[in-house]
Amino acid sequence: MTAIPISWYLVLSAVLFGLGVVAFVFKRHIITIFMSIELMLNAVNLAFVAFARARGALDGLVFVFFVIVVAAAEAAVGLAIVIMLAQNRQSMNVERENLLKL
Amino acid sequence: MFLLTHLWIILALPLLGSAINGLFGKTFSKSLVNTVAVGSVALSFLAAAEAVREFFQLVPAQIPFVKSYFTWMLGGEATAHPFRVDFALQIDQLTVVMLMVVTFVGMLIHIYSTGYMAHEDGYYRFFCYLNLFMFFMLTLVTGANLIVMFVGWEGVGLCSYLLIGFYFLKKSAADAGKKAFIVTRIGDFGFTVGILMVFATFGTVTFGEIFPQVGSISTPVLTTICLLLFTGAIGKSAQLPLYVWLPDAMEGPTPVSALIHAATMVTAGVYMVARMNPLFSRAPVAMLVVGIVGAITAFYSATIGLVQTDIKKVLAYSTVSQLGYMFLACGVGAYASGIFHLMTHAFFKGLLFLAAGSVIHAMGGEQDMMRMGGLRKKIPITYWTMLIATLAIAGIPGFAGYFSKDAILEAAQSGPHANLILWLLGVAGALLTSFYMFRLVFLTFFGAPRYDEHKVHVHESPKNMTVPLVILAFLSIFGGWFAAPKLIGGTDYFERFLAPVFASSAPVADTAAGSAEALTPAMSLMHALVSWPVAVGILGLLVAWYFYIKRPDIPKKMAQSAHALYQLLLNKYYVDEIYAALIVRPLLWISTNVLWHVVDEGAIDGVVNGTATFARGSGSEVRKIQSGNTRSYAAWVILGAVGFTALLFGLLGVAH
Amino acid sequence: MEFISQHPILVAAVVKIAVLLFIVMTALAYLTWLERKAIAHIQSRWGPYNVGAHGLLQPLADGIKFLFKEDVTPPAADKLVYVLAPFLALALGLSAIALIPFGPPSVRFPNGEQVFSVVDINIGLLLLFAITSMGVYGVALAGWSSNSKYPLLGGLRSSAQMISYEVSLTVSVVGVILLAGTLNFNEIIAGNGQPGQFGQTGHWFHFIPRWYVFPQIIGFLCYLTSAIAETNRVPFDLPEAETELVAGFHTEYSSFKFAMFFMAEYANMITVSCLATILFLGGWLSPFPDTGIWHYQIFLPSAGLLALAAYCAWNTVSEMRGIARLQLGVVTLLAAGGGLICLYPPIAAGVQGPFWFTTKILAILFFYIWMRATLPRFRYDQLMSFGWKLVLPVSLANLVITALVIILWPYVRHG
Amino acid sequence: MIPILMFMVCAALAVAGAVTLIWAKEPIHSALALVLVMVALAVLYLLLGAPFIAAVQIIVYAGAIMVLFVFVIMLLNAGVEERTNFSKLAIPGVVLAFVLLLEIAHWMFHSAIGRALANGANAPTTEASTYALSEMLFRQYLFPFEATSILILIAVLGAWVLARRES
Repeated sequence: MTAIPISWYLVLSAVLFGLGVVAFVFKRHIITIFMSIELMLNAVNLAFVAFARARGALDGLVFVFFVIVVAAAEAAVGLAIVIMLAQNRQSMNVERENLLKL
Repeated sequence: MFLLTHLWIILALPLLGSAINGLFGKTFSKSLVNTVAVGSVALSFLAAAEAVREFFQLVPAQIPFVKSYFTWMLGGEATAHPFRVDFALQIDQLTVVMLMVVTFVGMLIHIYSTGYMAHEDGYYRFFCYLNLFMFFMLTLVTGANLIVMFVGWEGVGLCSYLLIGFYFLKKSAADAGKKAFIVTRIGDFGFTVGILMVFATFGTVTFGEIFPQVGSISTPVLTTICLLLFTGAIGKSAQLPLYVWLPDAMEGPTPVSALIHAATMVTAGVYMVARMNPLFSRAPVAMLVVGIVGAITAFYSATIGLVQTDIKKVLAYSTVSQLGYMFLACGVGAYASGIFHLMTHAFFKGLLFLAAGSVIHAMGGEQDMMRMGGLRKKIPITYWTMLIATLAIAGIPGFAGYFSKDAILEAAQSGPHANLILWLLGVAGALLTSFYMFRLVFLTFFGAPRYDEHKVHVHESPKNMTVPLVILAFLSIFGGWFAAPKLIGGTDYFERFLAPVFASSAPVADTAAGSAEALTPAMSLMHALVSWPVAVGILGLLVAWYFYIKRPDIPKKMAQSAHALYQLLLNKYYVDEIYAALIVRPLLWISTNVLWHVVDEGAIDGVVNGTATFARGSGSEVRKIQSGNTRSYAAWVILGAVGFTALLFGLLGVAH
Repeated sequence: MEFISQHPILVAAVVKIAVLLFIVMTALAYLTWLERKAIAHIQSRWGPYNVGAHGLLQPLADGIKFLFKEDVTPPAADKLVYVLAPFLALALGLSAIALIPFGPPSVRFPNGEQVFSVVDINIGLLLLFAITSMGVYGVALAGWSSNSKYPLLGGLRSSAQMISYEVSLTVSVVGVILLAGTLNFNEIIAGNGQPGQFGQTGHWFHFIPRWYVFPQIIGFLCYLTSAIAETNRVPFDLPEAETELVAGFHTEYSSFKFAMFFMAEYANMITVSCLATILFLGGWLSPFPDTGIWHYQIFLPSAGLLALAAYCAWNTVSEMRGIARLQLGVVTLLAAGGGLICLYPPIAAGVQGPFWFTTKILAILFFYIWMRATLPRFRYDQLMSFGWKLVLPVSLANLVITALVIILWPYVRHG
Repeated sequence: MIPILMFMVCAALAVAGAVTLIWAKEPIHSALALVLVMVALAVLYLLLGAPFIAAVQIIVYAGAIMVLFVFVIMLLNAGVEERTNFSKLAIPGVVLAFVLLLEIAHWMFHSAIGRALANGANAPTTEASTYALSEMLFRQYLFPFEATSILILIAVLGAWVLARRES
């Protein structure tokens, strides 16, 4: 099996992360924004795994494991919040969630 | 030896009583409050007595007996003179006298108060304060160093403030309390500086360590120190020019006036001067100042006393003048006589106040002598006791006051530091004293009643008030007989007892004894009895009798003829007004227009409000970032990420 | 061309996948026939009878019907997802089966490739779960994309149900994993038959097989329950409750897309049955010991086939008329031929694994069908509380207890 | 040859998915795109020799979290994302994102570590065995592991509290 340079994975992860950022800034639908966060997390995970491979150590994978766990917890709470939001204020558009605005 | 080693018990008992009454007294019955208050003081007295008994068993080498309990303050251990203050108590002859006077008179007055205050609100509060005062006073007289002494010094000041303002709902009372506190502060400032100078000079504040090294200190320094300390005495003992608080202090309950403002606290200044006598005796200038201030005060306040009509005010001014005598004694180096007079004064002046209180009690709160008269028959015990006290203060031979005052004047006349002017002032003061005291007696007890007999029904005070009167009357007679043998050329036992304390200063006794050697007992007795003080005392009595019994119309005539002088005296030389004009108003003006309106409102508030305004303004600007738009927050987060990454890779050079 | 020659693995894999796909498809088709027949007989009916002898050609007919029916797409539907959903469902259902080893890895092609399993990876179980866990999308998306209320409700129900039961499904098998100490299917199966630490054979008392079903009986029950719920079968077929939701998530689907959902469901059934077999019932292992007289068990496959052939022959002669007699005759000949071939010892040995595996799967499938014919449907809240408040806690307890036992007596893992 | 091919395909799929996530109006489409990204990443993990992580990625992320997303979207019947006024912050956001990318790229190709990685430091091709991973997880990282369990518990309670009806 010919080896793939780790930096390729890193570039890919960087690109995905950037796209996640863009999504975070562009999207208006609250759930989609949530998803873009997940996308960024995934990009980070990829970087973790790549580095773990490069260093021949497993720590990176353990961290990925933890990231996934955190993401799960985050999704649980976050979506609960989203449900509350949808029930209380009929819009799912973050531009309308502006009670904090002066 | 138990109580000598545990002197603190004497102090602790009143404190305990004060704490109990203060914390739980509200719920106690009056009898219980009495038990606690009087009981604690009585026990304290007994303990003191026991301590004194043990004291007499000590050999001279052990005196003064100092007991240090714990190190209270310790600073600069590394330096040559570490600032070390132990909570240490000491007992020597001087302390013995003060202890006995304070505890005994204090006990009597406590008993008296149970009757006098019976119908007052805040009963437990009163006794809480009174016990607390006892604690601080005892701390003052037993303290083995200046700092502990100062604690007592300030503590009694606090208690006097609390007790003068006991009827704090009455504005005059509250103001009087404040006045007393503030005026004495002025003196205390000097006292504090004096203490600091003592430490700076001697490297210690403990008496036992100070006195041995006074010889090595230059006179100017000692003079400065003494004058500073004396400032404190002036404030505390109400001498010119800081006496003004004492007359107002009569706003407080009469027992308070008796205990604090006659018998004990106000004499603290005298005690302090006597205690520091090794320093004073090496600072002649300071001594002279002390003497002059004392003498002038003695005469000056006596003149004011002449025309006062408020019975307590008269006594107040008389107290001031008597204190003047004590300082006069110190000034002429007759410390023993000063302390002697302090003790006798404690007896008869306390008695006078208590009797006056009894009168007021009988008159249902009336204090103006012009509305009294002819009480002799109605309240005989009060009358007789008060008469005895008057005779004592007037210096009629045989009574306590005679011995002490005579000793003072004699020292001023023929002592080593004798000074004719001081002596003259003293004698004049004596004349006035006897006059206004008998004026008081005659106005109060003789002549036709000048009050509505139907409204006021006069009644003798209860036992618990009269008994202390009697006891004090007894003391006012025999309390001075320690010195009696002197009359017939013997020795003054009191003086000899105190001699060790004042050993360092010039022994006053020698000259007296020396003169006594030459004369036969009968001669010396004659010499003593025809002395000036006795003469002026009797003269004053006669004049008073003539004015107020024989020809009661004369005083008014005189008042009209010498109207200006009369008004001057009546208004106490306008001193309060002068102070108001010279100090208080300018101070107020500066405080209001400069410190308040300019400094406080302008600078300080300006800074504070400016900060607040700045915060609010900047906040309202920065707040615009907080747009409530989630994505804008996201943008900021990203900005942070970019910045951090740049920092990491670029600046911190993690990359390379 | 030389790319292929360079990568023989790919070729072998492709071939195996193709064969497996053919077999599974056929199996799916005839599973429907089996189900209808079984339920019919349980309900004392005949079931499909006319299309071919004993309705043997019924699946074929159904397939053709599905193929040639009009494919209706609701105008309001979300076209992309609407099309994607059934493909997703079927693809996942089938690809899961690719991980199943149908026979012992010892049987190999000349080039060393295993015969009975497409891939043999060391986390097979995990991967299987990964694939099945994706299965939810098919249902959910179908329900959503139809843009109609019954499908939406069905989709919601099914996704909730699947998420819920997936948890207990996973947890219930962890006990077995702990005992086996591996995620590889073949090793798990091997663990099923390991000889005990006291030197006896892979059987208790020389005739009870040492399968994980016995130590993990609770896990097994939990697994069966969860599996039924996971495949939306009666009594947990809420997503497609005909009587309430008019077939739930695939109401709007017609013709071949519907067929795909249909096949996906049966593919999932087969998958979970295979998993149950592998984890608890010793996979392709024979239940009988391999000692003494039991050596002759290798002729059981041919015996079974020959018996089938005999029955079919008798049936053909006695009952069939016309075309049906011809059809059944063909079946008879096939069975007889198969039976005869399997008499040849090497082949007989070879087919042992698949034979036992298939037998066990069929048993479990029959159990499924039996359930469907017997039990009424749960109510939705009952379903949920059952899953969360009974099955999950029980399987968790099972897991904990198993772990404790392993800590206390480590040798149980090896025997 | 094959790994590179697979990498290319998966990377392309991942990027395409990410772009679709941005592009799609329907939240469901975005969700599906994200699932695609995740699956692609899972395959990449396999390529990187981390099959366990790959499986977990699919089970937890694609199989549970994203299903939850889809479920919520369906539950709330979240409609098409409305194109409201274009946010002024979008542009700076994008710019910043690309600055970030450039920074990372610069670091990757102009630093010792980066070059070391770039030059195929794809050191050992051995698979990370699940056993070793569990060893590490349950010994060296035991405390964080337990901490995450607590976190999960808290999350469950929080979700319950939030989503339950007031009444």
